[in-house]
Amino acid sequence: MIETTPRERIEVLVDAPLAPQLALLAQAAGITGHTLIRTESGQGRHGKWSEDLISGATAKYIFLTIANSERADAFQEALVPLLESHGLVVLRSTVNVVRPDRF
Amino acid sequence: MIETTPRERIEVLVDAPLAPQLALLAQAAGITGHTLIRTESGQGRHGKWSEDLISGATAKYIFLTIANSERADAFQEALVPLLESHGLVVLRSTVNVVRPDRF
Amino acid sequence: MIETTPRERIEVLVDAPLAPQLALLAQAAGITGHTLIRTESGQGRHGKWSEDLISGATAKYIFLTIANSERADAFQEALVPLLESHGLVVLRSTVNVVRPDRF
Amino acid sequence: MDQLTATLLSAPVLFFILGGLAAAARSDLSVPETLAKGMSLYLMAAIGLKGGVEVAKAGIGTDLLGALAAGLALSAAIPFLVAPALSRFGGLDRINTGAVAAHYGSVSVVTFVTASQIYGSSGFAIAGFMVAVLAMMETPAILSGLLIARRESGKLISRELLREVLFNGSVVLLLGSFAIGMVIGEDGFEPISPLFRAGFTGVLCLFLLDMGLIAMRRILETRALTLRLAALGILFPVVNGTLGVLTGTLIGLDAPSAAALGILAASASYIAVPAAMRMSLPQADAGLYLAMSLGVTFPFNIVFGIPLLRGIAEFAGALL
Amino acid sequence: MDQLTATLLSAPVLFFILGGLAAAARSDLSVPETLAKGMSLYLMAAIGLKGGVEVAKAGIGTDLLGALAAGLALSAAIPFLVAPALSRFGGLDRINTGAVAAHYGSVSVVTFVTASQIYGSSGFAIAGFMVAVLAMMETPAILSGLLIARRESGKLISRELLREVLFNGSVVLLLGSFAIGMVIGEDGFEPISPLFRAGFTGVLCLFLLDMGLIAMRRILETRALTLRLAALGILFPVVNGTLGVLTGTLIGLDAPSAAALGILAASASYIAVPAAMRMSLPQADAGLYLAMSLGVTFPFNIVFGIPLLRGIAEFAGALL
Amino acid sequence: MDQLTATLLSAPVLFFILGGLAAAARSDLSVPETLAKGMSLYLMAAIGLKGGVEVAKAGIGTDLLGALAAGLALSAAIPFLVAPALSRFGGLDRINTGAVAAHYGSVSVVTFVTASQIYGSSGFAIAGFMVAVLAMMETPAILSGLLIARRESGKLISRELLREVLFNGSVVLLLGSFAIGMVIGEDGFEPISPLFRAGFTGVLCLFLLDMGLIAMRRILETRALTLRLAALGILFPVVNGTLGVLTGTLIGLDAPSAAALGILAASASYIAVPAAMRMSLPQADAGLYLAMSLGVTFPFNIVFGIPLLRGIAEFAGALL
Ligand SMILES: Nc1ncnc2c1ncn2[C@@H]1O[C@H](COP(=O)(O)O)[C@@H](O)[C@H]1O
Ligand SMILES: Nc1ncnc2c1ncn2[C@@H]1O[C@H](COP(=O)(O)O)[C@@H](O)[C@H]1O
Ligand SMILES: Nc1ncnc2c1ncn2[C@@H]1O[C@H](COP(=O)(O)O)[C@@H](O)[C@H]1O
Ligand code: NA
Ligand code: NA
Ligand code: NA
Repeated sequence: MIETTPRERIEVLVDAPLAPQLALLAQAAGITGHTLIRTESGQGRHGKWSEDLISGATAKYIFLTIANSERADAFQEALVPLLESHGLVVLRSTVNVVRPDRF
Repeated sequence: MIETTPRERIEVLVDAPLAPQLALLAQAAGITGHTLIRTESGQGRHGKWSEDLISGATAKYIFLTIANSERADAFQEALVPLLESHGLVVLRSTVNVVRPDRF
Repeated sequence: MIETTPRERIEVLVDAPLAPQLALLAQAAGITGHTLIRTESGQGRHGKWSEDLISGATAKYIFLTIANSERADAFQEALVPLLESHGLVVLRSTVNVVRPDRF
Repeated sequence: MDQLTATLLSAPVLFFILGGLAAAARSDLSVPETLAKGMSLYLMAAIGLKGGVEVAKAGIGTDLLGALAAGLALSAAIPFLVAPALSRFGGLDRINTGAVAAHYGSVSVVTFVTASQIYGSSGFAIAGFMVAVLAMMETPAILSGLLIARRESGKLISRELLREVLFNGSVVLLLGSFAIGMVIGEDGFEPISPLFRAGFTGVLCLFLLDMGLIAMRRILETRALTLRLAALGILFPVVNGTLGVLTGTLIGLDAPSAAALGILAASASYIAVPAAMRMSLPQADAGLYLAMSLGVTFPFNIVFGIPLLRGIAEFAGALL
Repeated sequence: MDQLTATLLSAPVLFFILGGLAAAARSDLSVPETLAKGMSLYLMAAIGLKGGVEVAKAGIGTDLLGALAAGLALSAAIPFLVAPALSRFGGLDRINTGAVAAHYGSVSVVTFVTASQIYGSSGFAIAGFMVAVLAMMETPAILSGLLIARRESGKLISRELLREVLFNGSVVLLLGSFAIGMVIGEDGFEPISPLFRAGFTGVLCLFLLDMGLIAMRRILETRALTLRLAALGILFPVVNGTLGVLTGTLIGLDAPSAAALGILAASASYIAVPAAMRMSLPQADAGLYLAMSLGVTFPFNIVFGIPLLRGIAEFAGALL
Repeated sequence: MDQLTATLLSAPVLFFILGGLAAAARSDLSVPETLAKGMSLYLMAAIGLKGGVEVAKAGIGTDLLGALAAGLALSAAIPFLVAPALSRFGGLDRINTGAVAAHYGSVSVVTFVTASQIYGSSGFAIAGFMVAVLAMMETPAILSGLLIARRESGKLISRELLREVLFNGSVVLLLGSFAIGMVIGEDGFEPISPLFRAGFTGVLCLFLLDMGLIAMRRILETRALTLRLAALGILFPVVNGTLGVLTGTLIGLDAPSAAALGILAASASYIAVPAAMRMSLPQADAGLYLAMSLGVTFPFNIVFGIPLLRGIAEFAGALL
């Protein structure tokens, strides 16, 4: 059997124009990689949104990053001031990865 | 360290034209938010599908919602009659969230 | 309450041109279904990438498949030789599903 | 025979065949879905505008009312006509019968558009008001299909479904552009004519290239299509098309417009109806109704139906 | 009144109204976002090229410098003009005031494009160099809006933001195409004129169809828009537009170009500014500023502002 | 020099430069991928159709066979010519050498299209059949590249790969449109000529705008490109292009067609080959081959290669 190691999976729902800022924060926390996942639309306490290429203001991505728990903590800490102002939804869980030294 | 609280993550693979119905069911279960994630294609026992904007009939989304376990149960209960008829794939797991009162 | 059963969730970040190969490997491992999720862009040790329909060479998908642990093991085993050459990111976790016989 | 050759050798149909061949050779040629959707919107706006502009020139006349009534009747009735064949000869259950039947009662915009381009290019010009008939026939069949699928059920139509039937995107775009065409007339159309008239046939070529790819892939990937159902997918356009032509001739339409009514009756929806069926009859097999309508009937109509129904219309017109 | 009728009966405005009606009827008609973005790029390239080609023919003249200075001043000043109304009458907090104000200082490319099409089609031709003014007015308002939002803050402008202001995609495309138009001149424009000149009005129709859908959906779905703010969304274009027309007349522009400066002052951004605000003032409510700019001011300008400001410009021109 | 100026001042090349400058200034200007893909399909269909229509007029002649054979030979041979430089001077391992070499053996459709537009607009008209040569040269180099990458390996070609080589989307679309053009001829082309002929140069402008953005961003973001490899990315088109021109002249092509064969030899693929390499040689660095082909060779050819190879062709033609 292949050996797998637990790592932290952080997913952040973020406005498209703010995604680059998250990448910088992740980098500052020592995280080397991320993937942006496409969304189509959504609904929350602030109403509905959907993809919007004209104004570019209301589209959102899911920012996915895998990291060890130390870096994940640092990244999550860095997100705190943005939670309210940027309207982020932050999810954290554990996944098993194969080449753990990458993350 | 930031305090996180476990919540239920429910993901439902659903045909695009049926996604609004899921949103109504989630609302009825007291869930306030959801996000639709874009897919490209897939394969299952009923054959292959891929995005399809012309007929709009065979595209699918992943309906993602985070809720406390009570509401998640209610939502999942409401999905039961649709499982077979709508060909849903329903996944449930636990994630840690930051501002738990939102969900 | 609805009965749910744990199953393995495997997600593989894969280059678009290689996704069909993963589907074949999954099938060989006895897995009947999968879903491709769209991504927008990403960053890792090999630099940045983003969706690319002109050359079709640098777009990526998330290949999502749910399987019982036996099949998941077989599939993951089959991925080993590709990890390095195809630059895959493989994530594995557990989810609860409703109609477990499907997976 | 001449008509068949002329159809086969026109650029749009050749691109359709190219798409079919490419898909059959399992080429990776593909047109992004978004562009296909855009071309489909364009074709609807263009055909609507051109129809409206023509009506602004020629006046409405009493023909329109008769044609609208005939179209409405055909769209509502055809599902009931084809349902017995689908369930008895095709072996479909009630729900799939209703879903497939709804597709045949409704219409294919691109089949109409292709016919109007091919007919028009040889001087066999469909009347402008037929666009209104096209729009009118889009959605009534949805109700008939639902009636067939769940005859007992009390609550047939949800508010959501009614909105789908009345304000379906393609109905709104077709009728809206038609109305705009009538308002602006030939003069107001002039500044937009380079896009909507001159560009029309070229866009149709690219769209049919994609439709060829899609139709052939549907056939190759389908699991649900039996030989019997495929045979029905060819029989229906012939029978319904003939019915449409005869109806058109009897209510006094000229030959091209009677042929167009035949095309509408013969064609099966792949835009308005599939999404509505997915919503209202989710248990029905989408692979099946798309394989029949897109994979079998659409190609048959583009290649054979267009010349055939013209022939019937000319023959029927001569008899009267 | 004649002007209003002419505007209302032009194909682009009719498509805009069709989109609005379709959204109001909750039709599922929609244009994929990608295509809307593509049409928006096309319209900017086309308007830039045409402006540049005209300048190549007519020469730049001293008018351009005056118009550029006036545009810059209007874009920078209007946010400060509208801010008090937004905060006192509209009840917005400082951050939302700044974000909304920035939108009104900036401009809407499509309002300008529609005006130039409608004016031009009745011989009331805007000077080519006004495209440069359009580009010039896109982003200065962003800085004014930020100043309003966080007067105290020391570090107003990040390098990232400065790049957004100077090299914003639409600014680059407008100015770049304008420059290309000047370089290639009428002769070099000829091979690309079928796409960029002949196709122009038709694409504008399809784009406005989508804008009608978007604007109406914004209004229907907004939660943040109060009646007072909606009233401001109508008042602002009238006041700012009049200010723009008068400024243009005073600096010696001919009536069509003064009207165009009025259109620029009256219109509110929905491309360059929203994304910049999302980045720089994420706390501001995007639903609010898009509802005001896209949902209220844009439709008002397209339907009423265009004929109104022409009237004012003709009147003011006659006075001088 | 005149040729260079003419190239530099043509609208398509100016848009390419605008894209490059915008990306260099890190502007957020961008064209959605889907639209770029759509324009690429359009350009291939248009160039194929126009070539076919011309052949329908002019006849095929024996030139075509010679040109096809020369093209095939060049596409298959060039990878072996460039491989030693890539591995010895460029320092690439065997796999990357094979992957990059395959790109240089294959061709860039848009380089050909741009050349044919620029040449044609000054009366230096490439023969219609060169489109067939273009299609022919797309994929053979893939096999050569694989041979270089894994000389030992027994199982060189999977069925999947063979299909990619024979029925690659761009090959099918080019040859298919070429065949359609031959079938419909000038008369059948007339109704679609507004889209495919009149719209052509304009679309090319917008596509090259995007290519400028993409090429410059590739260069700015690449990590794999060394100075030596960049130098090879400029040397290869000069050497291969000259080889192509001379071959064309020797087999008796007229100067424009010999120059076109030079363009084909000089250009490097960025459509058919990258995807095939990602599939067959996933270990190779996609960032590297795209940086060389899109970031270095493509811009060099658009700006310098097109006038240069014309000059060489005119010189060589005069010598014979
Ligand atoms: N419970 C939830 N589950 C999934 N996504 C959510 C949830 N709540 C909010 N979201 C997403 O976050 C966005 C912003 O949420 P809100 O700030 O509540 O409007 C929504 O539009 C949704 O896309
Ligand atoms: N830690 C990570 N979290 C999420 N995605 C990652 C991570 N590392 C790499 N990736 C994704 O995998 C791709 C290839 O990674 P690499 O091989 O490190 O360049 C990246 O471009 C990202 O899209
Ligand atoms: N094991 C699986 N893992 C991930 N997605 C699946 C799986 N099985 C089915 N699906 C998705 O659900 C869709 C419908 O499945 P089915 O009803 O089996 O045809 C498929 O087309 C896939 O997109
Ligand atoms: Na029908
Ligand atoms: Na303004
Ligand atoms: Na080459």
